Parts: sequence; structure tokens; C-alpha cells
Amino acid sequence: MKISVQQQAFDLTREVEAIRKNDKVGAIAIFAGQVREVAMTLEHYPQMTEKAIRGIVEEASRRWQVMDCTVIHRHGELQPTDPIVLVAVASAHRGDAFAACEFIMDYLKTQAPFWKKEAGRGWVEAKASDDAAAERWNPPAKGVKGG
Amino acid sequence: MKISVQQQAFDLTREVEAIRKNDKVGAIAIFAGQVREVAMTLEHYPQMTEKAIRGIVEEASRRWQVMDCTVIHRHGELQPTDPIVLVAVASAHRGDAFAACEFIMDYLKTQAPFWKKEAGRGWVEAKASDDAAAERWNPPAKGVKGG
Amino acid sequence: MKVTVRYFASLRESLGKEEEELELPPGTATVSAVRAHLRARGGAYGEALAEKRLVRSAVNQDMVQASATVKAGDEIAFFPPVTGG
Amino acid sequence: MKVTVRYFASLRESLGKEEEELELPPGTATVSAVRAHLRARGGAYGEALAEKRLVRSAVNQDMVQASATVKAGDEIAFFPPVTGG
Repeated sequence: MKISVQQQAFDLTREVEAIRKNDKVGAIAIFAGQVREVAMTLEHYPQMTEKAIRGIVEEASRRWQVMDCTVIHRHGELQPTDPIVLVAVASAHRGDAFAACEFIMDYLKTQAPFWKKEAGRGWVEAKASDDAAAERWNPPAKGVKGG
Repeated sequence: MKISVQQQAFDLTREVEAIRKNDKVGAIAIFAGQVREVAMTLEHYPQMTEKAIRGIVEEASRRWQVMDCTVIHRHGELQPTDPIVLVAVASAHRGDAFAACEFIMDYLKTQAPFWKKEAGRGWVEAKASDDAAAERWNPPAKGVKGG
Repeated sequence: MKVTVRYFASLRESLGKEEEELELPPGTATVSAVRAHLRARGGAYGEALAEKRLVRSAVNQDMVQASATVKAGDEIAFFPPVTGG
Repeated sequence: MKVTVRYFASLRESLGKEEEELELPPGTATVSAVRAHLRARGGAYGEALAEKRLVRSAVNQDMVQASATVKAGDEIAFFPPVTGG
């Protein structure tokens, strides 16, 4: 498991290569989030951020088969189309990889201490739809499919 | 939209760069499938394969907001950990990107004419769990979330 | 009427054939009728296309139900359930 | 007892402060009591920590409910709902 909160960009291929070189891995689900339209500054709570993300990944690993996982979240000033976040989950099967990846993103959105401030617009408001997205994982999802 | 059925490997970063350079895109969901443990040969039905995948991507685009999409599926001889399939979906929001990506994978598993033959083991049997995974999208899923 | 029939994967191997031109007897108007016609040859065909076997089919490169109609010039394909992805 | 209080994002800006050491009056044993204590200062604090405002909190870098207990030496953080990802 790799968790990194950083200012600098990252290389998608290199991050994915690092978690897929295991012949028990059949599926890698990846989410890449990026800045839309307006430049922004991302503030975070340094001592808490990695701890919060680690907790989310550990919870995902209890719920699904996660063979390896990388989460990178950037902070600082970012321009439109700059990557913000990467979540990559390696598993034997796609059902586990997809569910864990989406779960991590949904929880990251509501539990990890990051705040976006858009240039010329101010602080981004939290969305009720993000709370709803995280809520749907309670109680723990069942029926993870194979494949 | 890019659909490619090919023998050669592909570069993940390059494929994702090609669909994300649009400042309306906020979310890219990616699935990468790879060979587990046993070398295999992938047979396909050349004239039908791209057509079938195109139909699946078009159906996903009717159900969710898909701003761009790339599907690459390899055929021929593949070794353990070799990438087999890439599905990358760019959208404004993560709910659409995840749903479309997973839908495309589930349909690809049951509708696209590929057959795996494992070295020393013979033809891979289709899984009931894959049919079930595709079935759950009928009727069209509702409640795509924002974010 | 004449059609082309194609076989893939384990079906292709069982029949030792990738493709054949077929003159269908009158009234053979659906995919399942074509399959029954081929099955009636017996031997490898009787086995590979036995009713109890899960066989998928396509007409002109579109996956179809067994009840789908066929017409002269069609390309009909038979194959096992797909296992890509 | 002494605690450290930290503010982030719009709260940090409204209060013009990132962090402060605080001597809590006896009986201030929960996060919501700390918040009420700060709110009672009035001015920017009264506004930013008003009851109607959605304010999240963490104790020692763990997100907690307002009912969570606090003890001497804790780092208590107040911030708006998070918007990362």
C-alpha cells in the first residue's frame, strides 16, 4: 500500500506498474481526478491527511480483496486539467477492484481533510451528493461478483 | 471514442492522456485487466469484435455522461501479467465515469466475441457470475451520483 | 439459399473447420433451424451442436437469439459463451 | 486544561488564525463544549462557529463527532466539510 500527499505531479504508468507485477493480480481499477475549468488551491491538514486515507484503504481492504493499492492526492496550486487524485486498486477480480476503488474515492471525498479554493470564486462547497455516495456503502456492501 | 483490437501492448499513460485533455473532464475511471498465472491465447471474431465493443460503448454513452472513451482489447498469445484489456472513460463526474467503465467491462465479458485458451488447460469456461454482473444493469441503472 | 457459417474457439476445434458455405434446405429460416440442420449431420456436428450445449450465435456480426431469422447471403457464426475481458 | 486548536480553510481565513493554545475552563470536556467556549468569544468566532454552521472536527487527527471527549494535550481541529478528491 502506498499513500502519498504531495505537490508534484505523478506518472500514471509508473504507479500502476508498481502494483500490477504479481501474477495473482487480474484486475486493476483506477480513478484519476483532475481540475475542471478553474484553477484552484488545495489546502490540507498535513498530519491528518495520510492517516485518514490509510484508514479508508484499510476499511476497503476489510470489505474486498485488495492485493495492493496506491492513493496519491495532490495539494497546492493546480491548473485546469491538472491531475488531483489517483486511486489504483489491484485485485484478483474486477468486482473487488471496482468496488474498493469507488469506495475509497467516496470516502476520500467526505473523510479526508482537503479543501478546494477556486481562483476568483472562493471555497468550494461540499456536496450533499458526496455524503449520499459515501452513505450507500453502509452497511457493508455484499455480493461482490467474480471475474 | 477509440476502439482497438490488437496484438501489441499499449501504453497506459498515453491512452489516458488522449482522453483527459479537456477542461470539462473531471473524472477518468480506468479498468486494466491482465493475465493471471497461466499463459493463454486469445481468439476473437475479427469483423465482429470492434462492432460489438462499439455497440457497448454507445449504450454506456446513452446511460451516462461519457465525454470520451477508449477500449483496447488484445488477442493472440499472452503471458502472465500481460495486459489484456483497457477501458478508460472520461466524464465530468466520477459517478458517471465509474458506472460507464464497469458497465462496459461487464458487457464486454458477456457480449464481445473473445475466447481464452489457457496453456495446458484448454478453453476457459464462461462464468455464471459474469452473466449476473451484466444482468444487474437491466433495467438501466438510475441514481448516478455527482461529484 | 446460401449462407456462410463460421465457427470459433472450441467449436472450431471440435469441427476442425473455421468456415463453410452452406446451401440451406427450404424452410430453414432461423438460427436454431440452421443449428438443427448442422446437428443432423451427426458425428462431431451432432456432438458440438447438441441441444444441451450452450452455443451462442451471431448473424452478420451481431450477437442474436436462436430465434433470429436468417436470409440468403448471411454470415452465421456459432461459438461457445465468450470469455474475453 | 491546555489543548491546541487548529483551523483550516474558510475557518482559518475567517478567524485569521491557523492555530492557538487554549486553556479550557473546567468542565469543557467535549468537542462541542470547546466549540461553544470559542463561540462565546463573539465576533469572528461567534460567526464562524455559529451553531447553524456546518463545522467538522477532529481530535488528534481523527475525524470525530461533536460529542467526542477531549483531554489535556489534545489537538482539536475545526474545519468546514471537506472537498478533496
